[in-house]
Amino acid sequence: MESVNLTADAGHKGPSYFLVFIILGVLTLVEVAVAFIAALPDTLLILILLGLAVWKALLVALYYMHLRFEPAKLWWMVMAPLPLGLILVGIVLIEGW
Amino acid sequence: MSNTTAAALERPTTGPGSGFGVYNMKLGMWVFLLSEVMFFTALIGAYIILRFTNPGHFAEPGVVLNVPLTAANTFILICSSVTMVKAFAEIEAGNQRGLRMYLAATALLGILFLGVQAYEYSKLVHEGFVPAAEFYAALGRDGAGAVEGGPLYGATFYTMTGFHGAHVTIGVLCLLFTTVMAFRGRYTAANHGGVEIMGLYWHFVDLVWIILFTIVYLI
Amino acid sequence: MAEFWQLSPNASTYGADIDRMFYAIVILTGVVFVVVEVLLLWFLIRYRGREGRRAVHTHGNMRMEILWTAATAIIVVVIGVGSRGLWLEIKSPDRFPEPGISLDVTAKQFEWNVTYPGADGVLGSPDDFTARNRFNVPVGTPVHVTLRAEDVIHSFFLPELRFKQDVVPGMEIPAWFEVTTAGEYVVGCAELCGLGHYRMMGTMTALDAADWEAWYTAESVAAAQAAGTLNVASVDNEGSVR
Amino acid sequence: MSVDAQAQEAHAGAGAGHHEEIPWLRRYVFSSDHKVIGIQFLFMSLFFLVVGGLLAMAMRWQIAWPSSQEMPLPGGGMLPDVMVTDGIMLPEFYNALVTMHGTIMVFFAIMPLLVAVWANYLIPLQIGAEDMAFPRLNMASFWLAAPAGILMLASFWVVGGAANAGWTAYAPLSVSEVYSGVKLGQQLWCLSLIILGFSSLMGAVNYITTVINMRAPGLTWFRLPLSVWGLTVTSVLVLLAVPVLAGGLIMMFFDITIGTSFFQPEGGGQPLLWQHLFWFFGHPEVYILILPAMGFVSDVIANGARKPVFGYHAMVWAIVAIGFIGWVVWGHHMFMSGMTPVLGGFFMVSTLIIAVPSAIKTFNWLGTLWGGNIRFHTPMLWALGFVSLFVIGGLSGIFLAAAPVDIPLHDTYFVVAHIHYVLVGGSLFGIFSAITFWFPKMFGRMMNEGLGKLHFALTFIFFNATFFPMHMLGSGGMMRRLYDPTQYPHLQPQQDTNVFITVCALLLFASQLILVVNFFWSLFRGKRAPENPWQANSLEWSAPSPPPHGNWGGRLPAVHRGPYEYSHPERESDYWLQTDPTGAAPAPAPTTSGG
Ligand code: HEA
Ligand code: HEA
Ligand code: CUA
Ligand SMILES: [Cu+2]
Repeated sequence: MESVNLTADAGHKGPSYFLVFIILGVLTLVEVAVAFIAALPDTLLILILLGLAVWKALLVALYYMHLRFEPAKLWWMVMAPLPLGLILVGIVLIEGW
Repeated sequence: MSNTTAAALERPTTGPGSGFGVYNMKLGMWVFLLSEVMFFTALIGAYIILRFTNPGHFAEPGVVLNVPLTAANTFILICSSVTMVKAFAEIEAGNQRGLRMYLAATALLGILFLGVQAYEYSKLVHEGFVPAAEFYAALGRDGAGAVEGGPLYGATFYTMTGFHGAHVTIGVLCLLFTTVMAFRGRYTAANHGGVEIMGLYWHFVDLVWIILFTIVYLI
Repeated sequence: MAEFWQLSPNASTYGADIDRMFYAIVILTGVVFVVVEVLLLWFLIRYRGREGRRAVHTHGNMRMEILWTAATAIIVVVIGVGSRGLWLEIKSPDRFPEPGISLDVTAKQFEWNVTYPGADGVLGSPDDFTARNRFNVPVGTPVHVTLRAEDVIHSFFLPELRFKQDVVPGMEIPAWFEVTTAGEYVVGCAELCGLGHYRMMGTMTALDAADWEAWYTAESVAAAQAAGTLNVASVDNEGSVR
Repeated sequence: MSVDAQAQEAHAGAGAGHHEEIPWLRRYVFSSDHKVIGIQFLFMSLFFLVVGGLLAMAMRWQIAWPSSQEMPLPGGGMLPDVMVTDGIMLPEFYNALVTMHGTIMVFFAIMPLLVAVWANYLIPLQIGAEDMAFPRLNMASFWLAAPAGILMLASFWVVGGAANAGWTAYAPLSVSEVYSGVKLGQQLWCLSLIILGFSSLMGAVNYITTVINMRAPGLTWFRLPLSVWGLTVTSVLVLLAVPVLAGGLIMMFFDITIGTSFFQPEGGGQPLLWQHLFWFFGHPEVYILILPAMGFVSDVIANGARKPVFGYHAMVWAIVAIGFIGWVVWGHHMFMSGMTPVLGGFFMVSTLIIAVPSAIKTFNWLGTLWGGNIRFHTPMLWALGFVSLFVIGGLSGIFLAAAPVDIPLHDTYFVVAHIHYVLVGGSLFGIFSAITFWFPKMFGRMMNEGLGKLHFALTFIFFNATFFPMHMLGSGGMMRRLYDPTQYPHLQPQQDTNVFITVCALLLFASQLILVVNFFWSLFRGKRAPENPWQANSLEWSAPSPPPHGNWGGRLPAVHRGPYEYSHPERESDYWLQTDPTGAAPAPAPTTSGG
């Protein structure tokens, strides 16, 4: 069993955990504000909200789950199922049109 | 095999034939999380499709669901994520006290989240927001009742948030276990895989909630 | 077992195209099948193990591999291109031909109800009339059907017409066919729909123009009388209700 | 190294040298040794194979002699009146038989026989690991599968009987007691499959982690036997497909149990949504049911032909490609469902494309045979049978994939013929090949070759006699799931064919007795097996037969080359173990690229 040095990523660069936390909090506020205050067309609103959600999700995955600091192979493996989800939802949506 | 030297079971960590350079438990957790992605894709996908084809069953954001309350709850979960990652950072630095404190805080925040969700559920049910038309009569909500939307709204809402809640519950139980282990001094600066994979799971649950919050409450 | 890889006689317009496609695939896959099995048998005999012989040590042959990959790809593209147009022609609502008559087909456990527009030529009016399990259609003109189900999924299946379409509760599915030959045709249900699935059977009779006219007029008049919407003048003037 | 990792290593290492110390219960029942778990799965799934076969026999009897007083179902009198009344099978029971036959065969017989049995048994041995990455998770996987199976069987005896909406459980029939007459049975069906899904997921996580991280020194990705490749890609498919089914099953369970309306149109739900979810899982599932078999067959054919696998890299990429394209073809099961025709066109094209990697596989098997020095041992016969029959099943798939041609063929016996050619002629033949090939390794005894060959010959003949005529029934318009085909006038002339099929099916089933006899006789009385009875190359053949706990006596094998270096010109013997440090420089192609 190979031993991996867990402390390797201790000194990683990038925003501190606390900064990420602040950004997440602010983004949440922005989301709620956008959803209720802004008088935007529906499609645009949905796109903005989804964009914000994906942004937040990425922050969590990249920094809190350390994906940014993992070997590239792991990174690719994790990305693999995402297209599948899009295919499923996308095609069934076309169907419901 | 008990008389084996460790060297005999050593595998190369780099070069041809080596693995991903990630220890088994962590790799296994990631692999497992991939299947979780597909599970939530099925639930969220069903929701999107049903909502898309039956807009009449659903209400505008904020009409039925209590967005401020849930936004606060989202914030609680985000806080629990930062405490979780802090716990990990503390043990990486070898700080047992920090580890214990942050783990316990994470578990508490998780419980708080569940509490708020339980409160939200009970209020919604009282208002007549239920997953099936069968319950309408019992709640005095026949046809055009108190709440907007049709049975699909409740069904998809409770299924998605309920299964997320179930994940949080499991997470809290594991967190409590990890906390106990931390108090028993199981983890060290060099040896804290347990904390790391706990963190992976917990952050994933947070991540799912971020998506759910937007899709279910805000859109 | 007389019908070796053979469909029953066809009785619809696009059925002939489907059959042609079917036999084209029979031939294409037949060739592939024979090639594979003959090579297999030949190698088994030719290279059967014997004492003192040694197998050729090779890891492959790029040229051959590209060859058979490309050959398969070409066959497959041919089949795909050939089928796609036909498929859309049959199933795509915007390509349906102008209807000679439009019917409603409603499926429920375990019967087929076919509704005719009646004297006014409009479905959903009081003078519509409905036939259960046995119904007639005209030959030589496109018949449009709108398929609905009241309970579970059924599948409207006319083997001799090469027609099949699932009937889904909550959906209205348009489809069409045009019969080429007068006669009686089987109507089956091709989707498991409960304990009576096996006996959800009907008979469709295709009538040629004269028979159809006579039958349809008589039925329409009867239905209109029953509904009290009969307009005697129109029948007298045109000699037909349609 | 993490504590958990260390704990596991200690666990894997514990007690290998002194077997006696592991109590009987922990050694054979609640064992975490991958070999024991593999064998447990083997016995469980063979049991379900017999059950599924018996259900098929009851179905065939009814089809040949529908509701006949002269030919009552043998043993039908022993069944309760809700199944068989006065010797006449009830239609709802027939539907339950079809459903349970499909479900049990797919989920409880073939899937575990291919994946759980061989992934557990072979992966650690073929990659030179001492055990799985997570041995206890592995044990849990078995102990979830077994109760799931019991739950599924139990549903026959509950009120309303077993699920009867087909193995595809199309809603709203499946979710409505009013329409199907079944409630509890369908609920148990959902629960059982959810539990089994958990078990499969645990397995998949385990296999993937193990293959990625625990390969022996020197074992690069492109030195892996194709069995491991097949099993790995399969595990990825399981990992990503099963949760989608689980999601669908949960919604179905809610629809039945608390009256939600995900799939019920009355409440705004969509019947087609279930079909999409089911087939999004279902099509990858059918590749789950063939890819491992393709791997085993490649190993066996190379061994029998005494040649390296022809185009090893292409074989690997073909497996990956099939696994990949398999995600975008599910709509070919829904051509007639009322789905938008434009999508039908898309799915038709993507489906046809799968023929290309399948062609690579087929022709590379032929290429492997070419120029060989072929030994016809029993596993080899099954492998050759696999190739010849899989091609038939695959080519009949092309008919179904061409959407316009699928119009007359959908939901007829043509489809039944297709699925049995790929699932019996393909998967099951592959399984028989694997069982006969690795039996000596598993149990340390040889199987009887004479009986094995007889079993193969009879199975091959009766299999074709049973299922080939179904193509004709189907193109003649005989629908699936038909309790009594004689009701339809256009099917009456075909009834003789149905009787013929049933007779052959009964003979097919009877022929399996030879395997049962051979299996159990060899288990206790067979000749002692040497370490490497087939003179094969891959790692498992360097371990004792059967391998001890820990497999390698505490020392990982070092790997020097790919698994298919048969008949190397610079060597006298015609095989060359992967672990053999002697001999020429590393052989060309398959070993060069690293992983
Ligand atoms: C092991 C399982 C397995 C496998 C491997 C396959 C493989 C394939 N299947 Fe099959 N299929 C099932 C199991 C399987 N199937 C089951 C269980 C069902 C029914 C489910 C139900 O409704 O109950 C089904 C149903 C099914 C349908 C739906 C039919 C209907 O309901 O109307 C279709 C339609 O496209 C289809 C197509 C194919 C194709 C194109 C392949 C291809 O992968 C085949 C590729 C292989 C070859 C083509 C042969 C080898 C290639 C060559 C020799 C090269 C030369 C070839 C050409 C030039 C064409 N299958
Ligand atoms: C997955 C694999 C699989 C297997 C192996 C089989 C095997 C058989 N199947 Fe079936 N079948 C399906 C999967 C399978 N089937 C599916 C998915 C359906 C669709 C269901 C649906 O419509 O919902 C179906 C449907 C189906 C139908 C259509 C029913 C209908 O639509 O009305 C018929 C009809 O003849 C049939 C017959 C048979 C027969 C005669 C066998 C014979 O091959 C059986 C012979 C018996 C055996 C091969 C087992 C013998 C036991 C052993 C060899 C074990 C030895 C034991 C030890 C060593 C201990 N099957
Ligand atoms: Cu209606 Cu089958
Ligand atoms: Cu498929």
